Amino acid sequence: MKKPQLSSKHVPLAITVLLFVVLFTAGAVKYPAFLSMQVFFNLFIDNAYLIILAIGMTFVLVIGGIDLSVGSVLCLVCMASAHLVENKGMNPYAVMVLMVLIGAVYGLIQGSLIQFFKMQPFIVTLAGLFFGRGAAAWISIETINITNKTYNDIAHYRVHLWGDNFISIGAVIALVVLVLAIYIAHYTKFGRSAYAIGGNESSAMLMGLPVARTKVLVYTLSGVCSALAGIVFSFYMLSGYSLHGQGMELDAIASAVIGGTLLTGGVGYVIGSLFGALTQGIIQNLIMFDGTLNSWWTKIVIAALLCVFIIIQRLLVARRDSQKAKGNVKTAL
Amino acid sequence: MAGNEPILRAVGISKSFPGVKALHDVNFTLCAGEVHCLMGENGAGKSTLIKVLTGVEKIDHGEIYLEGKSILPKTPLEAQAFGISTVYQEINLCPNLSVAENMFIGREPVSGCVINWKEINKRAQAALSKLNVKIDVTQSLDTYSVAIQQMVAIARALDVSSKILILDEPTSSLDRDEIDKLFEVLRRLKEDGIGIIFITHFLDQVYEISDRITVLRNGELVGEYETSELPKVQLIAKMIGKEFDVLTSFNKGNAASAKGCEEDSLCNDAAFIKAAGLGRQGGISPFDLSVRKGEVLGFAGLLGSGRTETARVLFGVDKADKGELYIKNKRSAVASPMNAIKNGMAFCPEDRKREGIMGDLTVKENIIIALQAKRGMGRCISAKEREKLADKFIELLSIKTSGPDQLVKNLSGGNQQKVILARWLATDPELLILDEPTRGIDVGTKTEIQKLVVRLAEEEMAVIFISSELDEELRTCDRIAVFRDRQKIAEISGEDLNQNCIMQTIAGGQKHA
Amino acid sequence: MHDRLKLITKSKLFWPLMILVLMIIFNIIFVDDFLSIEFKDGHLFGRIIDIINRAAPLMLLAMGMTLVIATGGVDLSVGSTAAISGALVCSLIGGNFDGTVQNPFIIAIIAALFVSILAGAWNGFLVGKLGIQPVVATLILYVAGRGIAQLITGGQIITVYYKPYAYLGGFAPGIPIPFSIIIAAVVLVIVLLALKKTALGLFIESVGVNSVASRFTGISVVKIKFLVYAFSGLCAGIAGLIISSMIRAADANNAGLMSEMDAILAVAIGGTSMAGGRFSLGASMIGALIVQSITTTLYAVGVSAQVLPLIKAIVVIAICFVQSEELRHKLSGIFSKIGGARNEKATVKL
Amino acid sequence: ACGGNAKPSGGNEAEATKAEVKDQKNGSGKKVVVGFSQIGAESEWRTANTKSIKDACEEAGFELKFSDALQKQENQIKAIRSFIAQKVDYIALAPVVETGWDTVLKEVADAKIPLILVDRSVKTADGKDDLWITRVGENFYEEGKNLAEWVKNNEEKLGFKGKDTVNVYQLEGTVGSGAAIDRGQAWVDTMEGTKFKTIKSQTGDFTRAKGQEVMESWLKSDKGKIDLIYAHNDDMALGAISAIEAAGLNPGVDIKIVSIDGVKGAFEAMIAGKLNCVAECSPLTGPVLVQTISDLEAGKEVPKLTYAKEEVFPAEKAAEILPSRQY
Ligand SMILES: Nc1ncnc2c1ncn2[C@@H]1O[C@H](COP(=O)(O)OP(=O)(O)OP(=O)(O)O)[C@@H](O)[C@H]1O
Ligand SMILES: Nc1ncnc2c1ncn2[C@@H]1O[C@H](COP(=O)(O)OP(=O)(O)OP(=O)(O)O)[C@@H](O)[C@H]1O
Ligand SMILES: [Mg+2]
Ligand SMILES: [Mg+2]
Repeated sequence: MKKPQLSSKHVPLAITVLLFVVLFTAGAVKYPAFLSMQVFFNLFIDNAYLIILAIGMTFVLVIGGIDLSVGSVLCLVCMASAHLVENKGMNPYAVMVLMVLIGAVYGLIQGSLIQFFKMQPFIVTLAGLFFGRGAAAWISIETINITNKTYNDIAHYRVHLWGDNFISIGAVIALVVLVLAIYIAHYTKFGRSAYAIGGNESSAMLMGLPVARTKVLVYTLSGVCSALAGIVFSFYMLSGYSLHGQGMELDAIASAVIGGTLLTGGVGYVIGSLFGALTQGIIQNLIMFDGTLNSWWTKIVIAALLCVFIIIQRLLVARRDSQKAKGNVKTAL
Repeated sequence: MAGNEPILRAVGISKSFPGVKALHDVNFTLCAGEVHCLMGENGAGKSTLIKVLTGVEKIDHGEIYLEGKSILPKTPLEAQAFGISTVYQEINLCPNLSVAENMFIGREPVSGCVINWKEINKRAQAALSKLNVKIDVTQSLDTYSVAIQQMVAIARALDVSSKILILDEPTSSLDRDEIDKLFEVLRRLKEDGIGIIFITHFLDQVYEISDRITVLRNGELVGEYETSELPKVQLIAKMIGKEFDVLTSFNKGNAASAKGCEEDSLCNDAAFIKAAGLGRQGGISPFDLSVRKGEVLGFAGLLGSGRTETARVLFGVDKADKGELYIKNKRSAVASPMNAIKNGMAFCPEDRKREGIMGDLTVKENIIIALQAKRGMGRCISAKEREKLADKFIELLSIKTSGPDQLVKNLSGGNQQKVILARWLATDPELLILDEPTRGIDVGTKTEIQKLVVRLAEEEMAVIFISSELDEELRTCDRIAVFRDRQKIAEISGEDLNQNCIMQTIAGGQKHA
Repeated sequence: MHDRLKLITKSKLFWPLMILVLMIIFNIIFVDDFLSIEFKDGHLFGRIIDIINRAAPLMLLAMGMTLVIATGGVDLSVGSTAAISGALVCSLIGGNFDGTVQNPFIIAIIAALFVSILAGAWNGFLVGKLGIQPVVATLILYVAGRGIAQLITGGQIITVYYKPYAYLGGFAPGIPIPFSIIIAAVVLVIVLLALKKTALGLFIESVGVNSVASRFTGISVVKIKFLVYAFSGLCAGIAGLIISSMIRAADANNAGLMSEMDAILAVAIGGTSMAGGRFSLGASMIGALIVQSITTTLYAVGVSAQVLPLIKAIVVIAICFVQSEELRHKLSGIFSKIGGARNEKATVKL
Repeated sequence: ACGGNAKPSGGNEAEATKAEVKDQKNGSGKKVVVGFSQIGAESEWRTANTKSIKDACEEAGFELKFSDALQKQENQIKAIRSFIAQKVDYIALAPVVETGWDTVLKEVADAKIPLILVDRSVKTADGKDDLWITRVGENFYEEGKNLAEWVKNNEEKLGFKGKDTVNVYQLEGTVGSGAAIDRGQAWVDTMEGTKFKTIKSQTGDFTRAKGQEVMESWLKSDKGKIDLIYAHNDDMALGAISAIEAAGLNPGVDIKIVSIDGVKGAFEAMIAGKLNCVAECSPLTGPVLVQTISDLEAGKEVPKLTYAKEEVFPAEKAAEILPSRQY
């Protein structure tokens, strides 16, 4: 995306996109119905929340952190909005704004614990994971159905594209978040500081970057993304339930990593995370179109495809690195 | 020479770390338009003073005045805002960002509300070309060598600089050309009235560039001197606290090289290690090389000429894809460092932060770890033996530490280097490869290390000594292999072993070196 | 005296132990008969015994996890591996109603442990050899593991009626304390001995601190990583045996569910950094006991299981707080300099 | 589910749109394609359910597109979207939860694909049930009621004859699940005013391990008070049995146990005398589903709700029935 640099750094991303296209083509060859525009758009509709989570996660991973709480924040937001809209009769839009605020505060607290008390991100956000789920269960252990008209209207609204094709409001939100995130990551000082921190935190500090502020803000951003994803998810499911989004943090991390983000920090692409999420979606889709797999084979095949994907990506990147070493011998001085 | 009004004044600065008093009641004054050298042995507290001045470390006691106003920067960001820009010891940039971005991050030019990448790249290119560095600034920093990274760090600081420029050992991995260029720029800045603090262990550079010198010893101020009034020998005396005669104390000269360097190195049967056509695609072109026991072989060449690559291939860090390697006349495939160590080799790498120290382990553990690896996992070195080894080497190399159980990351840069050296000496190797072992090491210890190398050679160890300082090589080596463009181009020994000849060879006899 | 006190509070074990003591005190006050231990049918019976018994699998998982985390990795697949191991051993012993076995017990155990080691080795291969990031590498088996376990059991919950099988996770005849804790203790002792008698511990820490430098010093980073993941697999396998033996059945779907998170939690409470490096097995064991006693306490005081995560979260954060050097710094800063400026310490190592 | 609130209102309402649906499909005479979105394979019961449907479809010559949702609703929604994209003839759905299906079911309706619910029911926002044609399932409420009735009627056999009150401890299913709600409610309704008093209720998440852990805790805190365990499924009962044995008591004798489902393990426990009674919850809905689809294909009317046949099995019948069990 960053125009001046279509350099070797983007190769892992290119590989992901390529593999995605290969998977899609394979699906299209095997199942003719696969090759419809709507199947492609469904990927966005069905994975909108995951895309948003993965985007937030990308920023966290870029600074070398991790956020395990995203799935349960999503769940908490779903549950809280269902509760507020249904049982308390609050205005839906006010609820949505409130949810984004809750997400922000959630992230802010986690970020502050990590930054100012030097706690480990893994542990703090693991506690955040437990907390969110516990809080959701505390609001209600039973499912709360969202019958509110506004929510239902938004959920059923179809943004028509050409032909019969359409996407949902959730998908639109995801795309807007995507564009914003690309802008933040590559064209703002905040975004670049995040990358610098991931590259080398003490260097970033010595270069005079606002390390503490950036780190806390990144966790806040992730909290906001989780809340947005939660709102999108509540459109998608029209209910709050304390087991919603279980294990989704790992899906989000997997999306980011498949998209070329390194957990060690400093390297990551928002657009890659989009493809990471879509790749997982397409793997699921392939399995559904096949429709013959046993329950357990479903799990095994998902994992195997994921594995193949990750290994191919890894090998291609490794090869690229060694080739770079071979070809890139230019004397500088 | 100097003597403008003071721009920065630090009064009564004290700073302690657990177990160490790094600075004690130190005064320091920097004037506008001067280059002020900060001198002292490893661990004297130079870097700590810089860190305290720029808000990296919290100050215990003391005050800092900038242009007469009391300031107390709490973060480097604040220091930057006060107009102090700094290049810290070791390169502190972000390897994952592009060269251009590293230079402008934190102060990117913005047009509208987006960062103007075109502008950044253009300005970065311009700033680097002032230092004679012509590279693709859009590539990420980690694709370049240490030297270039150092140049980038300097270029960044120069570009940021407004009132004060601080350089902590900026020249440790630069070669002559680059240093000249840097000094040229520094002189220009000086004329513009900028105050410059300069830390280095190269005495020649001190006398070449500086106006005044402040000497620290063991965290205390020894004094402040006009450079022109302080002879070199006295400066050293002040640094180490006793009389010391560098130039006469040690000079190996060419005496030892009479040991038959004339022989064809390839058919040398006494060779400990012999490489025939060894090479690695993209790393180093095939080369022949042999090192005998009791011989010091130097590698000379410009930056990126392939010296480190050669060492890495010999040690099995990178796998050779061509040629053969003989150890004690037996063909052996050195496929990994472990393999090499088992074959009696040791390799003290050039990038100590990344490839050398294990920051969170103690000095003791860092010293014994290679020996332990050599013995294998099963044969554990006993606690007593560990203690003994650690004490021995702390003493031998005079490593400044509060004890063998101090974490290595808390040592000063030079002392970390010594720990790594100790690590390898502990393995009692037959071939010791030293890649820039004296980088960031003070004069006294530097000489000690050179002496040590010679002594080790006398004790029948084979040594490969890589250094960017030619006179250091000349002083210690029996033979010098010259590299250029990732190719071994010559081997010099005997009569020809002098500065001139080597420079000529490096330059390829064409242009000036 | 003061110095000694300082030394004690500095020890890695101190804070985890304090928390455990606190939990016990809480239990003594709020849970009836918490301390009472009876002697029934030749073995001990009581709440404390329950906690220890149930903590045994978690302790085993935490042992493997500690070493993995010390190398700077993490193993998300332990729960799945435990499920595989349980599934395999049950299907090999078979669900014969008359209590006979289809294959010898010992063969079944060996096979299950072998497969668990294999699973760990696979993780080790991905992480060590291919250089895939640990979270993702182990995620693969995390997803696939339960599928594999179900494949083995054919989607059934195989109930084992073979008597000795129940010993593993319960009581063996003639031994008054739970057999599971004996297993855990034996494994722990073996590991501690291995760490003490060989340089393994040092190598693991050095890989965790700086793997590049470790390679340069001749440590086979790949081998060490491979080893710790394989060991983690083995631990998960043993834990799987105990878990399935407790219910005398292979529940491929639920055996060891979420236990990877509990194991990580235990390690973290023990104070081992997720970034790798220094580790303490003892502290992780105490961490495991803490995590288990939170759960057991909640059941005992009758709190709904749904808010369990909430309580866990609060306890974890509280523990992190008391262990936080930074907090102590800040507090002492506030006390010594009341009204003093915000002292944000920038710890930067150059 | 079909618990107290959503009682089936008679099973024979006609479906108006059915006829035209059928016309579109049967033109070419090709294989009938059925898309089936299953919850997962979280229990033995579930795998038996899956197997039943697969086998029945195969026998009937339908092409089955099977999709396992791994216990996640979002996966089921995705599966349904993909069925729409694949233009299957019928969609069968075993919903993991009751709510949140409106959007996707409307898409199904728009695509004019008849939808059949399997197992549990669905609640829509407007409370209408016109988004699906029929439901083939089991009746959780009825199961709980049958079991409670059996307990009430067999006091003597259970040895509660002389007692003034019987202390019941309830092992609940996953909190909030339809099965747990209905089975719990049925017990409360049936036992109202009798001497059976529920003392404690704790969730065991439908799993053996949790059931065991909860039981262990009760055995310490309520020593000697426990008369009867009512477990919402067999797995929790089996877990409780091992906890009771570990405490040195005789399950089924010292503490009576009843549960719901009727998996193999439960029958074996009954034969061993450790479990007193099981109310069946039949997973064998495959044939019913196939029958329904065939009826629709033939243009026949189908009832809005069909239940699988379910019975109550006391311990003494276990041995004779076990060999004939399919799961
Ligand atoms: N973070 C720290 N914790 C503990 N001790 C420290 C820390 N930083 C520096 N020290 C100690 O302070 C003393 C001064 O170190 P400093 O880095 O200032 O030395 P230096 O003069 O820059 O040496 P060199 O030339 O080797 O870089 C050393 O003894 C060092 O061990
Ligand atoms: N001009 C360059 N452009 C890109 N990479 C370079 C360049 N010069 C060196 N490198 C990289 O830096 C590393 C060190 O290079 P090399 O081993 O050739 O240096 P050297 O001769 O040891 O010199 P020095 O250690 O003084 O930098 C190599 O891995 C090489 O890939
Ligand atoms: Mg220094
Ligand atoms: Mg070099």
